[in-house]
Amino acid sequence: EEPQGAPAPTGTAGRQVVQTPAGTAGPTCTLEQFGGTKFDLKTATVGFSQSEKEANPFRIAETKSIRDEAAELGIGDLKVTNAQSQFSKQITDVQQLIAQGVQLLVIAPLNSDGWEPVLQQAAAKKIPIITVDRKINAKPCSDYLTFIGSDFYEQGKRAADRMIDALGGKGKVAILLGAPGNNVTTERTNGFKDRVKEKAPDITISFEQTGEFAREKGQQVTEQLIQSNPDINGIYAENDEMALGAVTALKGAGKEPGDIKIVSVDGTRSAVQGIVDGWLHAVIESNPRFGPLAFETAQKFLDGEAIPDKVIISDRDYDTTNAKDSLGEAY
Amino acid sequence: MNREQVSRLLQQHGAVMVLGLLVVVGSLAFDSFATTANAASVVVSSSFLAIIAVGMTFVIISGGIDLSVGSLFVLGGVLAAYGSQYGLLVALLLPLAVCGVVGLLQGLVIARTGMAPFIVTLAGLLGVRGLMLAISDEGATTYLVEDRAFATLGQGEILGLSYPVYLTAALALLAMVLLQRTGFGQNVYAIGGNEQAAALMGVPVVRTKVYVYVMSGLLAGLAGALNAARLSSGVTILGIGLELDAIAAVVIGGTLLTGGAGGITGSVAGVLLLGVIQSLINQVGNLTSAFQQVVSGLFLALVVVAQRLLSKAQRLT
Amino acid sequence: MEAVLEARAVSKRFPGVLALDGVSLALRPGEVHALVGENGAGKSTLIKVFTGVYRPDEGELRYQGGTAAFGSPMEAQRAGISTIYQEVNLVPMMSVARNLLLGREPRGRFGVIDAAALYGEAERVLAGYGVETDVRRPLRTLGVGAQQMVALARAVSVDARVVIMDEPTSSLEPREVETLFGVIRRLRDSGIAVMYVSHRLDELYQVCDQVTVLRDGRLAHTGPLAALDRLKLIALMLGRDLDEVRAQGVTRFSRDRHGSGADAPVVEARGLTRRHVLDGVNVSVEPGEVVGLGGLLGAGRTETAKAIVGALPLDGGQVLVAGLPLRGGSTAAAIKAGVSLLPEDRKAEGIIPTLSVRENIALAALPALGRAGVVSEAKIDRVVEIFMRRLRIKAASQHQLVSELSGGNQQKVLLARWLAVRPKVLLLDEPTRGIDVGAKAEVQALIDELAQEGLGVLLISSDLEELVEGADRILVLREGTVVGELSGDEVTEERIMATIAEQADG
Amino acid sequence: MAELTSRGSARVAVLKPQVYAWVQDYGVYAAVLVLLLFNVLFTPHFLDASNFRTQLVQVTPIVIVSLGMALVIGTQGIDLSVGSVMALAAALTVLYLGYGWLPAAVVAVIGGAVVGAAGGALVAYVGVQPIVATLALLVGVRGLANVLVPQLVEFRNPDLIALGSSSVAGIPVIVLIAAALTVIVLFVVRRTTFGRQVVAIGGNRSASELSGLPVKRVLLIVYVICGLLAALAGVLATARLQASDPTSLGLFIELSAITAVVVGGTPLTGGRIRVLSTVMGALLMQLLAATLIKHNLPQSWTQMVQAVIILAAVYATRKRGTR
Ligand SMILES: Nc1ncnc2c1ncn2[C@@H]1O[C@H](COP(=O)(O)OP(=O)(O)OP(=O)(O)O)[C@@H](O)[C@H]1O
Ligand SMILES: Nc1ncnc2c1ncn2[C@@H]1O[C@H](COP(=O)(O)OP(=O)(O)OP(=O)(O)O)[C@@H](O)[C@H]1O
Ligand SMILES: [Mg+2]
Ligand SMILES: [Mg+2]
Repeated sequence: EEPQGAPAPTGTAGRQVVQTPAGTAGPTCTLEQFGGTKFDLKTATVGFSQSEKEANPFRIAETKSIRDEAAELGIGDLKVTNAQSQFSKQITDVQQLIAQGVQLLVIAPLNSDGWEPVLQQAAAKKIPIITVDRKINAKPCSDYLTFIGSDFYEQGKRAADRMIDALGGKGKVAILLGAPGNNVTTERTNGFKDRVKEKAPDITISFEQTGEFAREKGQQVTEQLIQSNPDINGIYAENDEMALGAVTALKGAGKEPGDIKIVSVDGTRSAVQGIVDGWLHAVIESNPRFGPLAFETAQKFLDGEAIPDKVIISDRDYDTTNAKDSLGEAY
Repeated sequence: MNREQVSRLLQQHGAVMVLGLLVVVGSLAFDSFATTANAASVVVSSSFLAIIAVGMTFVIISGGIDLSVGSLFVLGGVLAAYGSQYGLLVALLLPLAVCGVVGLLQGLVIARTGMAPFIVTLAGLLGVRGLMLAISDEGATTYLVEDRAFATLGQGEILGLSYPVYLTAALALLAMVLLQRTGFGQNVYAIGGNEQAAALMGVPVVRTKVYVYVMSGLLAGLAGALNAARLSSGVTILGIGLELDAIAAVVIGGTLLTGGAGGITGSVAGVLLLGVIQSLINQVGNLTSAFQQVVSGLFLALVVVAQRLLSKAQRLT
Repeated sequence: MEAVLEARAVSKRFPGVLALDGVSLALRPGEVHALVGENGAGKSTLIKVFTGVYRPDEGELRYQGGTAAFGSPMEAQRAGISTIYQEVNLVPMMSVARNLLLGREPRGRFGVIDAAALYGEAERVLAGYGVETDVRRPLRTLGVGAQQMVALARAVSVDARVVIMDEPTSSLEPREVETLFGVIRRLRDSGIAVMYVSHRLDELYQVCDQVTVLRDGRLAHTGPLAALDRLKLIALMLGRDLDEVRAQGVTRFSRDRHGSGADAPVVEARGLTRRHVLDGVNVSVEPGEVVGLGGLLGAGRTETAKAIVGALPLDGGQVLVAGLPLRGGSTAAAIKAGVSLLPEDRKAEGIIPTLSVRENIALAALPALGRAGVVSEAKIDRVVEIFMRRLRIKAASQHQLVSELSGGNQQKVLLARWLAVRPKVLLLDEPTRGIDVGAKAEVQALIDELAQEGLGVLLISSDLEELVEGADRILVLREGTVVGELSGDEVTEERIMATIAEQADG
Repeated sequence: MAELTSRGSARVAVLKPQVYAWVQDYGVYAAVLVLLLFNVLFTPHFLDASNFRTQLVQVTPIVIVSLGMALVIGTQGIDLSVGSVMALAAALTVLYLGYGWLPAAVVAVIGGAVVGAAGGALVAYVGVQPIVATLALLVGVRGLANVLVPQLVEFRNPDLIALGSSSVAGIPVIVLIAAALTVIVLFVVRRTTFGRQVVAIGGNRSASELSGLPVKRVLLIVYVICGLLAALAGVLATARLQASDPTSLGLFIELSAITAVVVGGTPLTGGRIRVLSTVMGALLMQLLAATLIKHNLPQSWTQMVQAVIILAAVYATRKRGTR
């Protein structure tokens, strides 16, 4: 039995691409503006605060990418903490990293708000903070350096586009929401709904229930959903795991691939395989490989270059046209 | 001091001793552990759990349990952040009022109907989180703290420690006096030790129980409000599983879950123990998240076994 | 004189039982009123009705000339009715002092409890009742008797008009009983009404003026005690003919000696030692012999019995059953070898309150009452039926919860539990505590009968009369050591007292 | 005459407590009926056979876990580690799937038993309070499961998938397994010496000790059984999911299981175990969750309604004091 979903391949496959080339638009930040002092990244102590357990493809690939790139660059002292999905713990983790004397912080925030105490401490010590995958609601270039990541709202909109395509602009759609209270959930939901309202008023969103980003929950909710709403045409899952749970539920209910169009976000290997198998209609990528871009940005900053206040990466779409060929790049 | 007194002290302060031991071991093993900055971060981050644990101590000594504190904590934070647009007073009073009322309702149900506290407060856990989601647009809205004075309450510092630490210390002291030196405290012990007897001895059982749950609710709300002040926002994803941390801290501190025995010092030591364990795991640095969990589970088991053996040894002498 | 507390035609019903049926009783200031009756007659229930624990279904309560309806024991207590309940009702984990003064702690500055004054006051109060102990230690570390004294001191030291005592002497030593009587007389002389429940008839005649007899929840008699002699009182309680009672006598122990004295001991304990508690205790019991253990409170009798069945970890010593050493620390092993203990504290160590009478009786014998771990209801039926009949256990049915039975019947259920395992030796710790005369006689007769059949019995009792009449041989314990052995003609109350006193003085 | 009236009123007085007792004993059944009725009236497609199959299949893991939890609660204990044990079982299953599904399932169940033994030993022999002993396991064992299988692993073993999705006579296999386990546990509680000893220990531990019951051994076995059942639930849930997901499988199931047990009328104070009512309790909670999802209530409402229903159910089954 060959277990699926082995760790993401290293190398340049699936590397993040910046959407807006650096320095073309928006405010920028230099070392001078920030008020920091230059140091050598190789000999520096760098802290990385991960938000969730490395137990799903996204987090595994993210942490691995940071660690690999640090090793690649010869950064000797990388300290990694994991908040195990507890926001209070993440705040403490970062504070303890600061206490351990880190000079650069890379943070994958669990939540966008509530970073006040950390930002104060870091600002007092002039420690540059790069947040990855989720934003922090604060002032770039003073509270933190910059944000590197995807635009979740945009992801929702793109998912809506694919759904509208799939249904030909009309039908009934169900949403499998992420964990309640999570910024990602909120933005992916809003993006999707806004787009549907704007472009396809004939699509009704008749059902939204949380699947808490987990496969089992996605399966259970979908089972209930298709039983009492057999007329549903499409399912928008806010991450791949829930989409795959939905697939299991559809299989169990005797549906055929394509009966119900599923669009999801993330781009894990299993999901892309799901497109190949015909169960998923499309997947919007959310690329977790932040290592190279994060350290590149840090190096540029230390070299005195101007850094944009946000570095939005360009995520791909997977669908039947490219799924088979892209399997190797999915994480 | 005779032998018996020494051993009694040992048992009552088992958690303090294990804490001391852990700190010594940690300092020897890691250079960056015993720094003031690290100590401060442990103490500051522990203070919110400590406030909750103080309330939980009363509940557990009275023979009950309160599973709703995690939800009240997050509700308190959201309400405080929401209220802060109307100024400091509202920011403080709104969460206290709501959480106090929730505690009051739970207390009334428990004391009046004789339903198990575990299940009543489990319903509280669900219901309060539901309420929190309802007022924050299913968790999508994060209210930001508007009032500077209120934010200062959570962020201001004296001697490198933020205000909540001092407030926690003051509350703990007050709680100790309340527990040991007032009729209310005696009633709490009596009810937990033997509820039927307490009733026959003239203890106002219903009233005391209600007070205990109100207190627990108030303290959880206060901790949430202070935390919101510290974070400058009413974060909606907090507090999941916090009740278990609080219970663990109280029990590690030597309070019996069956009620009737225990104290505040132990609970505070228990909270610090949990904080120190976390900090030690962070010091190790390169454990994967899964290993971190294994290690903290083992630590927890070790601590309770050590604590238990200490108290057993005491009974034999 | 006007009654201070009065029940008029009070009835109280429990599922399946009419515990009180139109009972009227008047309690006057300055009198000591005895309330007697068989187990389950309704004494404790009546008391609980008086003190607001239960509300009567019918009838009326009057207190100090007006109708009274106490919502809770607290209200009754506030109004001046102070009660010592049958089961010690204090908080075991709290310190002695805090138990004693709960709700009346001396206050210092800011209304905060003054700890020093608290302990001082507690020591002073308890000294008046002959209890000398560290008032800071948890109550549970005290023996049952001392706990009872604390409860008594607590009840009496509040400002009360009525003091109700439900079997206060059942776990007291003779000396403590004297102290108690002193207290009662003092209360009476100061115009307080005292209600006194006891199964020990001698005591009633020592302190009581009035008597009320309950039988099956109904009033059987009320009037001056002096007008009734002992036999008449018993006849009233049992509802039997005077002649019948006279013919059978009061204690049911036969006067002949059991055991040949030549047999090898069936159980023999050698040098039982546990720091601060037991110090080299030697005990042996022959088949068919009843060995008594005498001594004052805290002498270590309970501990000796517990040590024999392996329920008390020992520092030294050995127990042999039929010559073979018993594995220490295992009650199961002792029971298997044929040694069983009827514990002293019925509530804490005896009954399983959540289970029925039937299940309580069958508990220890379960492994024998089935095959391959599956219980046989038929076998249980047989055993339960036999013992409920033989011990005359009074219950609505065998499926009634044991916690709903009266104290005496609970004790019989426990006896049945032990007899069901067919032990070779039975250690009985206060087997007749809280049992009415009728049941007491039955139990005593049973002990006799069992001994005749070859069972070895170790009898622990604070009732000297029972000890003397029941035992063939008596070991006197003091501070964890055997200080004397009496046998044959030496077995008299005087000699036991003398042995204890002699050693205590020396 | 007086005799007669007193007997007559006695009958009335006896009748009322009987109604109470009935509600107390069968309140859960009534609540399930009410909820069913509501759904029949207001939920589209509720009476489809597929719907009942869905509900039964989804409730299976909770039922199995609750059975073990009921035993533990009967001894006055509690086991918080069941969810983590499910995760461990999921991890072990997929690790050993190479040897075939049965050996893998056996290893998983043994793993659960070992965790149960660890918790039981802490409780019975060291004397740690159940809630903390099993809390340590809750944290540690989930970590262990994640160390063994760091992320969700899909499998294609047809036998295991069949276990999770095939039916016999229209009834899913896993539901049949749960039913069989219920019967077994019912038998153990009602008819075996062990079952009686469990409740006796929960009712009064020191009395049980003095009655020669092997208290520590019984406690240990109870926790082992609970771990074993949780592991089995983990294997079945894994089979159904067609993937091993140690990260989120069984999260918070301990609370659902405890709720099911208590709503079923088993007191947390021990000394009593109600097996069938526990199953009913689990069904009630499942049906409630399904109703709320099918009617598309937002999460906030779902949680508040659940809170109210739990309170109402437990209120109905609570023990009434005599006054
Ligand atoms: N809570 C209860 N539920 C049901 N029946 C009860 C309850 N309490 C007492 N009874 C029943 O009421 C009757 C009277 O009991 P009570 O305890 O008053 O007897 P008592 O005279 O005090 O006996 P004893 O001398 O053994 O203490 C008994 O038949 C008993 O089984
Ligand atoms: N009043 C007391 N003060 C201090 N210690 C006590 C007191 N009563 C009991 N103890 C402790 O308990 C031990 C044994 O007490 P216990 O009452 O069980 O003995 P006992 O001879 O069985 O008396 P009882 O007549 O109550 O059955 C003593 O050795 C002592 O340590
Ligand atoms: Mg009585
Ligand atoms: Mg004794």
